[in-house]
Amino acid sequence: MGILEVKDVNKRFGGLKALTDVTLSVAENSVHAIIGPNGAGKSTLLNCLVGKLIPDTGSVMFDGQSVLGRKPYEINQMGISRVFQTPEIFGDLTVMENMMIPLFARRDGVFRLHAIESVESERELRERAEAMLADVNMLEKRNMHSASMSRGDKRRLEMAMCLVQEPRLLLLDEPTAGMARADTNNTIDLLREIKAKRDITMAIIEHDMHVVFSLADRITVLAQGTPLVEDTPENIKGHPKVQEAYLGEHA
Amino acid sequence: MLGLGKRDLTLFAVVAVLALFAPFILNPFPTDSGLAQFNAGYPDLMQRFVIFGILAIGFNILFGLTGYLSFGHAAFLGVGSYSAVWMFKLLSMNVIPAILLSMVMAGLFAVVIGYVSLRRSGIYFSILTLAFAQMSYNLAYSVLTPITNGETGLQITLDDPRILGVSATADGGIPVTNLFGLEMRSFETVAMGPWEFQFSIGYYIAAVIMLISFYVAIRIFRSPFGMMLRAIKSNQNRLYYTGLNARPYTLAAFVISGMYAGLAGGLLACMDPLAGAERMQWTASGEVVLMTILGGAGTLIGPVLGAGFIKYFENIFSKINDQVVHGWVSFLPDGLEDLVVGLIHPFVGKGWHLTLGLLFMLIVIFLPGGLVEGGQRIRNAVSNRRNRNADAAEAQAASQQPPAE
Amino acid sequence: MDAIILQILNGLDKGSAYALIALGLTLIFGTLGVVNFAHGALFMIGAFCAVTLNRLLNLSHQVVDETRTDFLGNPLKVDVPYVQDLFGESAGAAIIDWSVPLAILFSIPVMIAIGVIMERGLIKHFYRRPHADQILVTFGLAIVLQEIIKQVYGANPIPTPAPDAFTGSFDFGVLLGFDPNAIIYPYWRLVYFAFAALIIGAVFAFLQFTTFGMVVRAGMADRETVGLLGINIDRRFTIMFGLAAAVAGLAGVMYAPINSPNYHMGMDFLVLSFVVVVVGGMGSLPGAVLAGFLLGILESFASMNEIKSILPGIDQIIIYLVAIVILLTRPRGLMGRKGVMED
Amino acid sequence: FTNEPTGGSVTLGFNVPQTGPYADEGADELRAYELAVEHLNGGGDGGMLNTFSSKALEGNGILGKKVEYVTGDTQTKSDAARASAKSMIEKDGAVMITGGSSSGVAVAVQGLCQEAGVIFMAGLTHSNDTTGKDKKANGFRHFFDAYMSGAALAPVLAKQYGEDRKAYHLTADYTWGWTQEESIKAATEALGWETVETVKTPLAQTDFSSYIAPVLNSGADVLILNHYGGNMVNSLTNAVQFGLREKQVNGRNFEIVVPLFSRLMARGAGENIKGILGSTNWHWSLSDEGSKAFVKSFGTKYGFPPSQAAHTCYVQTLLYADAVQRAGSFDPCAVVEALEGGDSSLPGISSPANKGYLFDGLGNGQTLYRSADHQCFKDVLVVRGKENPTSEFDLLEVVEVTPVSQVWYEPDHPMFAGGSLGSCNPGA
Amino acid sequence: MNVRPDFSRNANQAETAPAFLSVWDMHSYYGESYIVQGVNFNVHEGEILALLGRNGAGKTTTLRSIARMDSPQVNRGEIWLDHQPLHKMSSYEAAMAGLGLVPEDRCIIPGLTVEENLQLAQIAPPIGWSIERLYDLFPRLGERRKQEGVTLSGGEQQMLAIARALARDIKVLLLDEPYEGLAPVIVDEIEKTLRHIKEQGMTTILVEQNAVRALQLADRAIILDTGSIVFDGSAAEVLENAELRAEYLAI
Ligand SMILES: Nc1ncnc2c1ncn2[C@@H]1O[C@H](COP(=O)(O)OP(=O)(O)OP(=O)(O)O)[C@@H](O)[C@H]1O
Ligand SMILES: Nc1ncnc2c1ncn2[C@@H]1O[C@H](COP(=O)(O)OP(=O)(O)OP(=O)(O)O)[C@@H](O)[C@H]1O
Ligand SMILES: [Mg+2]
Ligand SMILES: [Mg+2]
Repeated sequence: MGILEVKDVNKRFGGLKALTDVTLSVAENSVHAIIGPNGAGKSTLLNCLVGKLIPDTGSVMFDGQSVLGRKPYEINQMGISRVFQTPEIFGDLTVMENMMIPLFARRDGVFRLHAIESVESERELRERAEAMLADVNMLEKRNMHSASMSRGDKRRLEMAMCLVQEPRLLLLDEPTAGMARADTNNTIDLLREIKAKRDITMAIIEHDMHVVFSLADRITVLAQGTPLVEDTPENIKGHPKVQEAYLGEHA
Repeated sequence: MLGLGKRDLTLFAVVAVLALFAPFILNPFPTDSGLAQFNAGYPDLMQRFVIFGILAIGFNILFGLTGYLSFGHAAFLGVGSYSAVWMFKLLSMNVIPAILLSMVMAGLFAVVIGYVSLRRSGIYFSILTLAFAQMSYNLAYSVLTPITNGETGLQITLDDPRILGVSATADGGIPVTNLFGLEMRSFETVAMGPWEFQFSIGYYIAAVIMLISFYVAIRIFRSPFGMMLRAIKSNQNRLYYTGLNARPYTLAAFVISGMYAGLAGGLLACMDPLAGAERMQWTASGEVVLMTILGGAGTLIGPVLGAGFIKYFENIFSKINDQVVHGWVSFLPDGLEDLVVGLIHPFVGKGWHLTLGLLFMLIVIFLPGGLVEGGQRIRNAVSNRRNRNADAAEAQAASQQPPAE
Repeated sequence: MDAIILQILNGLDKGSAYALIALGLTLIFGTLGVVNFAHGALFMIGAFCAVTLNRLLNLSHQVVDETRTDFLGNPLKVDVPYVQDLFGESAGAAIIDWSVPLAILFSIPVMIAIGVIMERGLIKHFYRRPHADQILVTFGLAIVLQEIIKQVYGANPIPTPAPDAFTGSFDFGVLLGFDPNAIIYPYWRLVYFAFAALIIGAVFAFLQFTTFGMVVRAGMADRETVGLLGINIDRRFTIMFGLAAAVAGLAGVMYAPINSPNYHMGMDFLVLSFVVVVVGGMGSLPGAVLAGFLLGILESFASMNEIKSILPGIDQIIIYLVAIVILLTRPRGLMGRKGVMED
Repeated sequence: FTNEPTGGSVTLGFNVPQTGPYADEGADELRAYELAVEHLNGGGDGGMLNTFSSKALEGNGILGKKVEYVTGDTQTKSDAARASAKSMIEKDGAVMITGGSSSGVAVAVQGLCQEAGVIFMAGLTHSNDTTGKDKKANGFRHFFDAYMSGAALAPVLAKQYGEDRKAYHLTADYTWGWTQEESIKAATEALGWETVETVKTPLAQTDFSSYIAPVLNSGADVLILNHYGGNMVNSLTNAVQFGLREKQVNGRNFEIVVPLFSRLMARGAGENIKGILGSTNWHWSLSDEGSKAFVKSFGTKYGFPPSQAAHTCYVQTLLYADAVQRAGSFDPCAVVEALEGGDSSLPGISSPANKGYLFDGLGNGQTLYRSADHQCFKDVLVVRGKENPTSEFDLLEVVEVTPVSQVWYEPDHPMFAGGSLGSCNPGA
Repeated sequence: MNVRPDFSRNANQAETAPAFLSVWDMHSYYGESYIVQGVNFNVHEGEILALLGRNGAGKTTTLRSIARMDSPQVNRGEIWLDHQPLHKMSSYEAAMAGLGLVPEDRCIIPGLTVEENLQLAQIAPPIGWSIERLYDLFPRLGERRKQEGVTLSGGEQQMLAIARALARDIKVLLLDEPYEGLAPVIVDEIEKTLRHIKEQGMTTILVEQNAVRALQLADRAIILDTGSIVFDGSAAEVLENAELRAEYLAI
């Protein structure tokens, strides 16, 4: 029984069947990669997990509780964080402030009006944010206006914002797309390190096979909205159907 | 100190000093000079400066931080005023209960209007707030006349009950708004040479309340709550996936700023116990928006400057008539004098709107950050010059020093 | 029954005014995303085009009439318009009589010029500025335009009658089999309705059957990218502005006989037209027109005594009430597009 | 007392609408004020100072002090008007405030002046409340009121249109509109008219079609428009557009009545005003000596005849100056006493309230400033839109001058009950 | 800067053929921040130039400067495309002069369908590939022609962005990370397309994080670091020079 159980999920957009009977189980403390051709429904699946979309049918259980019908912020409070395919950050805020918001969110849970306290007094939170920034090599950029960073940096920031919440399940939608090789490698190391340090489950969507094969414990291949195969990385690499539909000659 | 950072503390101190010495600062011209027309240091206008300052500070908490542009804030101003006047009519002429009631009532209104309007964002939100305010205004002007006294505005009269006070003073007059006996409207005129300065109780009470409001606003801006509000403005989507429901925060900001508006409305009534329906009209809401943008939305001091700017023009420029202009330029030869008066004429007196409109345009074109940006540019220019001087001095000093090696 | 038909007629007519004003506004506000507080002023200037033409046609020289005296007891000077000298008395009088329809021709170039100058000189710099800045600058502009008109024409309303042929009213009731006088309707309002329909149709056709509308929409959503595709979006925005100004102006010209133009008539319509555009849904032309008619008809019904006696004051708030209900039940107004000014 | 003039001059505050719909009216008021100041200081031809029955003023200012003035903008909003008046009192030291072009503003500013301890000489305000439930000891009104309009108009209406008419009222939905409707309704019903329907129209309304369309069908044969200013222009224009005046109802011509006329606004209605009956406080075509003198000096200075607003404002200034002169002091309480006048009374009216300050020569014949409520009583003009105007100013013709005895009412008349003057307040 | 002489310019065709696109001493700013600090390079007709560098090196800024976007501001320098002075043009004029940019965040226009996005590209002259031909190249787009462009999957959006550039008859194609978010098979597909259009004479600048892939395709390469060119030479040279790769590309 995995920490995340997706059962028979279907999702249509008008005439288009984006997801058809998707069933998926992610084991606790594993890294589960979801790969597949463009438009296979990977991001759609993720959207169903975080409450952005509601599946037409099927169930999604996280840690024994259904996430369906919950608001995105409630789902996040259950311990699911998500990194988006195009970076979603607070562009008007500095990097450090970007880091503080997720920490406040964790501390306050529901609404709390701390209008008169000052941010400066939140020493403990600041330290955690700085430690996380150091982990993603962004400490020296902490006072930068986040909108004016290059895209690779935005991605790293977003990842740091998710990680600092210490989620139990981290969903990553192409986390290294557009990242320089060096940073991609750093990211792989970082994710490994985090996994080693604490209990965390990750579901990752990636087109960069280097990342997938370095991280994943299991891989699901999605094609045209249905899981094609699910297996270990080694087996996937050699799988002829995957070769043909997805990896192409460069695998 | 006071839980403020150094820069904020300086800002606060500057504002406090300005507020304290406003009667001097706003009266720079001797009473009998031609320029005395530009003096703004009389109680009513000074009170307006600080009261509309409060209104704009509050509005900025909503708009400057969350980006939600309410076009119905005047409704809270009006509710505040009506509540305060009713308090004067029913309870007593002491301003404390009046102010409290106006904040509470405005807060309640804000909860209802905010709860409904915040279901939408962007322009849809603006129009919802506008619709609520316009409904309030239209009803206050007509159907609700028993409560609001319609067109004339709610006034205190000799036959109000005033349970804790007197209906009429001993000499048959209407009692005066006061703070435990300190009359709001009483003021002291101090003459110093050709200058005259007026110190009014009402102004100082309003100024102290403004300083408190300003202080609270600084704290809100610098707090986690304020940061959260800025995050809402920046990217609500991200906020949702970060585990925060934006709605309670925006609603809180809306209610806080509504209560600021209620406070301002209440204070207006304390200074001059009349509440007119026009206070709720969309033009009044628009005025708050203009004040805030003009001064610099999202900055701490900007809205106060913007409020002062608009109120100054409304009260000073509208009073400059041809006779006054003639007075200024009477030293010119006759033909020239008429020409100059003719040139100035369209922009003053009944043309004060024209000047205001032109200034709106000029400021927003040349100072995209509002008046605050103007201030910053001046400061930069000054400090650049100073730096340059300092640099020059340093270079000179260095050239006089023989190199060590 | 006749009362209801009457109010529907009224509503259609009111609605056509709202729709026409909202149409112009939605071209700038709904489509270009510029919060244009000067739109009311454009409408007002349109009406003053009619006034101006009327004045121009009435340019006169004075003839002294010794038989009569003026208020100070001096011999009365009687104005004789030059057109009467030029075309003879009756033809001249007819030309003056027809000044409002003639003003349509006069106003189109004037309004387009105003729109283009306004866009090139001012608004151009504000597309990428925050909406708040747009509000400030266009509001300032509105005040300035208004004050200029006030300095020239004064604050009082200026009567600008329709041609004699269109004064008076038409008895619909008789057509439909009701008693005479049951449903009467002024000719000029029928003209206004037809005119509005014509303009609305023309604008729709222009935007629907050309790529212009699509390009402008795209340009508003992402100027940069549209530029990358070789499209000079600035020029199209300018054209759009000229078009919107012309629509606003025409709405104003034709409105002049209905209510005598005054310098603040634009402000009176401003809030209402914003409400109409938003209720119709941002970015939707049909939405704006539909909302205009809907609110016009509802407003007419709310002014019926039968309804007012049940809900006193309902006619004061009906528009706002309906706006609130619609915006709460339909997130983007009647037919709004996603993402247009939602943040 | 507040703002006692100490130097060689005295400052008056002219608080008129300079922006907004009544700006032209305000401008005309301001012209009249400037003219009055000129005359008080001995300039010009002296205008109505020459015809005024009181000869206290000598053309050397007031009590020998040169008259100066400040102006302000009421914006026709009670808030703004009060702010403007306050600045005149606090900053400029005005001892008297005058002006205004609407009742809301008049009542609000009157209240302020009472509290601040200066005299308020109302400008154009027509609501019964100004000297009714909202009357103040420091406030005075020369202009007539809605009751008088009704009382003056009703007999003329009955005479012209018959005594069994059915009236339909459209009324601006705010205080002035209501008192106007109440007054005219009472007056016409007393003569046998029937009121078919009274409909309130929103203040912000610009298009009255939906209110006018049902009129013909209601069985009414007279439409009474209790509107003023822009409302009046628009509703009248709309009514004429709907062809109401060409219709026959109950076998008679359909008629429209506008109880309160203003020439300035009538101009906005253009042709539509022709033949419409209404009432007015004063009109420049009057041929008494006072009116002639005023029209002459105003017309010579500005090139066109004065409006009724200008007239009332001019007269109020003179009356104030005269009162100060007679009282020998600027003290508001002394001025109030001088304006309340003592025991002179209008001839031909037997009423204990017929007491106050009686004067003549200011354009409306013998006029009483009644001490009981500070309201002027004088003849009221019933006018009609002129069919063949000779100029853009010649829009109205006087149909009848209703004698003051017909428009007289007691101070405790129900339409005016509820307030009290209180005592005069000299301020600090 | 002192690195530069070490990788002196390779003298093959570069010296002989006249430059088709040349960038001369270009300096670009975002407001106050000085990003591109005087770059010089030439691209020859029919050549594929790889523009490489770490995140934040200024690659995107360089492309945007060439495309004459409103930001960054180019304060100094000249850009010539086929004897036309791009530096004197605004972005739409540059586009009409034959420049095509596939921007890094794809910039699919919201509110427009896939087909409208393509039609938009064909409003201003010169018109390139027909829409049908583009659908043949990317069948997925053909299937989704009535769908709103921004609801496409990440990879589909990338295809649309490339198709949109080809819909215009351009002389130079600027590609900012075109492979990002694409499945390996599609990457192969696009690479083939690029080869194909190169054969037809298209000149291309390719910005890509996957340096190896880019270098295999490119004729020549430029490496940017903090806004300056640190290497300009043949692609093969970079592949061979391990030191260079390690220092600037981390591969
Ligand atoms: N809101 C929507 N409306 C209509 N179709 C949609 C919508 N969102 C996604 N789709 C379609 O659903 C399919 C699956 O999209 P999804 O974004 O999940 O793909 P993906 O697997 O993440 O692809 P990629 O790797 O390219 O990002 C796509 O074909 C897409 O066009
Ligand atoms: N709008 C902006 N305002 C200010 N600075 C910016 C802006 N956009 C980018 N920058 C800065 O310019 C520098 C270069 O950015 P650029 O986007 O050109 O890098 P890049 O080489 O394309 O990186 P990546 O591979 O991450 O896309 C970065 O340091 C970035 O912070
Ligand atoms: Mg995806
Ligand atoms: Mg880049």
